[in-house]
Amino acid sequence: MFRSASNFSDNVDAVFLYIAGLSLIVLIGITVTMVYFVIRYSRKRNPVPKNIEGNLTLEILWTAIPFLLFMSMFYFGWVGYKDMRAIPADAIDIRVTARMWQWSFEYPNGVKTDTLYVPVSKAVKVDLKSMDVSHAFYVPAFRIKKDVYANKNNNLWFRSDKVGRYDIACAEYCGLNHSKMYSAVQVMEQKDFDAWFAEVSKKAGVQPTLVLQLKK
Amino acid sequence: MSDHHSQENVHVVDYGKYIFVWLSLLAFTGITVSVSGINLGNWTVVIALVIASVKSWYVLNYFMHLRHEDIVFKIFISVALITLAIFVSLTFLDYSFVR
Amino acid sequence: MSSTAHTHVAHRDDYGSRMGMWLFLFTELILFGGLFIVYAVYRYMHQQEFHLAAQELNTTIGMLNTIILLTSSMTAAMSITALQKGNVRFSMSLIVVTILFAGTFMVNKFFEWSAKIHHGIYPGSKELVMRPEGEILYFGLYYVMTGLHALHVIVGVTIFVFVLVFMKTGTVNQTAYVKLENAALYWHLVDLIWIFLFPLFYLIH
Amino acid sequence: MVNVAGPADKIEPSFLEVSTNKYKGILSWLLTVDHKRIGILYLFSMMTFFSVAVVFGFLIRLELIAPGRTIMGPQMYNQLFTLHGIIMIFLFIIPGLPAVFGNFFLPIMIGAKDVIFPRINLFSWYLFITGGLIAVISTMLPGGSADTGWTFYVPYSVRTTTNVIPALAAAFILGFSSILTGLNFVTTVHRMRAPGMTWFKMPLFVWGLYATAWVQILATPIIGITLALVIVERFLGVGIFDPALGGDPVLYQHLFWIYSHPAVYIMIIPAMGIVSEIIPVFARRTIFGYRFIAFSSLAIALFGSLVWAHHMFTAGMSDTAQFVFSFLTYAVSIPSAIKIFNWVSTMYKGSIQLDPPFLYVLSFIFQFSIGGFTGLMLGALSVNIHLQDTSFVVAHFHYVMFGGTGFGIFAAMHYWFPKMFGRMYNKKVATWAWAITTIGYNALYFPMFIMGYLGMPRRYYDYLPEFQPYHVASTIGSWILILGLIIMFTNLIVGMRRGKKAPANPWGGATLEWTTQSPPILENFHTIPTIEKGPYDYSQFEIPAAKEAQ
Repeated sequence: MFRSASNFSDNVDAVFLYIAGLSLIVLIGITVTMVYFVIRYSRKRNPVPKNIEGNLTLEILWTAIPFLLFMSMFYFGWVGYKDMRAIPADAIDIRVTARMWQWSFEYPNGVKTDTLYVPVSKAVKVDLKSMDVSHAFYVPAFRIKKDVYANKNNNLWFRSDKVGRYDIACAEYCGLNHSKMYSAVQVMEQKDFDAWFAEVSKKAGVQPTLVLQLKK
Repeated sequence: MSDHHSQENVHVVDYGKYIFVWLSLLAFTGITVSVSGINLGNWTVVIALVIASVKSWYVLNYFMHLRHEDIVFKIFISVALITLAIFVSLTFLDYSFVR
Repeated sequence: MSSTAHTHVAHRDDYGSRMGMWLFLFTELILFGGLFIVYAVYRYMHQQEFHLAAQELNTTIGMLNTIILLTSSMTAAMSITALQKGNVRFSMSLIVVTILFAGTFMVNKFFEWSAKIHHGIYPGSKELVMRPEGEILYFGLYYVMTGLHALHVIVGVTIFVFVLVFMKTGTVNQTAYVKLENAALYWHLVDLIWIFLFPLFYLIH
Repeated sequence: MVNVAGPADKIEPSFLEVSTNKYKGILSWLLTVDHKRIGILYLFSMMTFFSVAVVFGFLIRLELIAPGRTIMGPQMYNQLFTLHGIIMIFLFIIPGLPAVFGNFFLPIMIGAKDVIFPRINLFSWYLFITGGLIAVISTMLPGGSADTGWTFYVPYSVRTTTNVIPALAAAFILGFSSILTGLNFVTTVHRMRAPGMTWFKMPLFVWGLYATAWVQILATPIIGITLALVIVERFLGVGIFDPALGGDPVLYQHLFWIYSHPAVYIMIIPAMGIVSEIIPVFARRTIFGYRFIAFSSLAIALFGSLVWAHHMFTAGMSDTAQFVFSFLTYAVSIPSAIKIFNWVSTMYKGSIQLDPPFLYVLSFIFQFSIGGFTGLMLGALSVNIHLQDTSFVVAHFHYVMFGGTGFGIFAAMHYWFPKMFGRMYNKKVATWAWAITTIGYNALYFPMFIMGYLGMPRRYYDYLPEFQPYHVASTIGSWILILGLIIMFTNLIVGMRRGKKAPANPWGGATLEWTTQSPPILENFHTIPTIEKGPYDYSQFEIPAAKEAQ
């Protein structure tokens, strides 16, 4: 169930593990110190307390060190995010329409589907549009998500490296069947995708091209 | 306890001063209306807001007696105005750049 | 239970009262500030349409109302001076004048709104929904912001009426006038907000 | 602290017996202007709302124990999580510490007779009750209660057929109740401090409340006007946020979070104040880094107002905004980190007594740290994209709000209980309740982190079967937690009625409230005290009286 299947997944997981690892170390540090103090300086063992007003060096240290660590977290998060925004020029452009409570996908030549079929290792750009309230396009296995609005053109891109079927969920609360608003990305080998695309295009009576058709 | 002088000295402002301030405010109103007729592009709204700010400065200082109040009051109102300015400018971080 | 009626909170703190009032005014300021944020964002997004829509407002009425409010602010401020000088009757008449100005403001507002509504420009009207998005937003904000301001005018008048009663009974007098000061502060805020509303809605050319 | 109020051995009629008005019985409470009585009015009304919302939370968890329909339909579920959120946020956590314990203790801790505007104080309680009642009544109207989530996002909140307007109106009114409390506290702290009570002799709880009060005054009006705009939009069809009329739903989110993010700090800063009060008392030494803790409260209040858009990283904001808001989010974590390090250092070389309030503080530090650390994960842009709107976020804010503030409230209840009611609860039972609550709490929320990272979106009535083990663990945790809560509250209520009489200073605290009798007299002090020492000076103290009470 927990798969990483896009060009972003590994980086997101790595940044997450970096922050989680650091956090865990500090959390254990804080907890162990706290429990140690509670035991070592209990009323029984240490009946006479010692007043310590503070320590400037310590204050500076525990302001500066977290600051540096936080900046590194910020930096890695930002770098990863910048990749998500750098949409390759040759990406296949697919329009995604969200409505209560389903997804539909439209390919550049006008073919419409209710599952997102994409070729493996190819950049795919999705343009998001809602027909009613706000939704969010979320593919957990790809670590990508974007809100979908009625009059705002949001988009995102991904490149999936592993053939397979991955869930698309709606992540912005949208009413009664919000939790049923699932669809899927089907990542196919290039030749399988070509064959599938030729077939659906033929059925729809259009050319199987992934270049945007100019409307007449 | 820096601010514990509950019955502070009373400031009685002359009627004349109020009339002077009122006349200035009317003058600024006239200016803002006549300037708005000139097309200055994006500067129109800037000028309108600057004049409005000058007018508010008069109202705050004279009508609302801010100039006779303690420094605490002035700090307070700066805090409130800065907060509002921050809300506006951070919101525009989103809108004034490519979304 | 022994219920001794204590003289709870005996000492008077005019300074504290004014401080509380100012803090309250900040909340009003930020309340309108939220609307100004909405206004700024939409004006930024729809500059042309805001310009077009603003042509339809009556600048003369707007200017007249600006002058009325500025004058009423002056009379409100003067009423404090009058009371400080011990001139209770004069102070009260200045408040009455302030209230009358407020009434005139509202009458103007009434005519202005009815003219707009008469032309079919009101929220949800067929005429308005047909228009471009920016104009719908402009008029939406126009009604909300001037409407909320008008509500504040009404509240201000109510406060002044209370102060008049207090002056009549002597609760507010030459030595204890913080209630009048606070009422006037509120009224000046109403004026302040109008100082910004006027150019932002009436003077976009 | 010197100048103990009145003769120590003679107990005088307390505020519980002496009224500020001529009425007896319930009216003497409903018309009271005594800050302590108003605090208790808040306490009981808040706890009532809390219990209701806990039941809603219990039902939500029960529904989620298995995929598909378990005990209710999706509509009911959506309404329940909405109500759970509205009540917990607006009727429990936001008023929780300032209105209950702030009202009761702020004046005493600065050596004042009352707050500066006692009648406005009572009025704000009535606003609170009115808001609460409107929220309750809206559930009974035809159409049902709101199903928008507590965030009321447009356009859904404009389109749904449920009773959104009453819910919005309730939140609006509650906002003004909160503003009035804040206004009262700022002015009280400026005007009513006892002679000698300089800014840096104020207890840290007062610092926390002061910082909070500013946020209440300056941020709350934004949500007021925003919710009012949604009401107007729904009611009159004015085009403001609805995209069908050209509006921008993202602008609504901006305005909503401009308040609602600082609101998080309205909730947490006073709780941090409580922790700073409790640790020195039970460690019997002065707080470590007083000024750093005091200033970090102000810093959190300031920075906390600058980070709201980190709730909107998937909304499609400009990259500049994403960059700045992510950066500022990390900036706001620093003062919180400073506080945690100072608290732990305060235990160093202390003489620690493990009484119930202190135990709750230990849980607070642990759980709030987890909440803070997971906040760091959410602050990283690329990770946030994945985690936004998943149950990871739900777990994160429950760790801050409940594991932090909630446990702060429990700590405060156990700490100040003897002062408020003049009696003591059973400490052994309280310790058991603490242990059960802490275990149940972590069992309830920790699994949500895991399933959130695995891709479980929030506000889901139904879910994929693969998430079930985590949901089962979480639901079982909810049962343990509720068991702990029941024991805790029963113990406190029994203590209130039948507990042992408590001395004036059962824990040996050094702040001013412990120099008054338990419960305090009507105007707190016979003579307004003069302050010469800092708030956590234990050099004069003997072994605390708590020893005998055991």
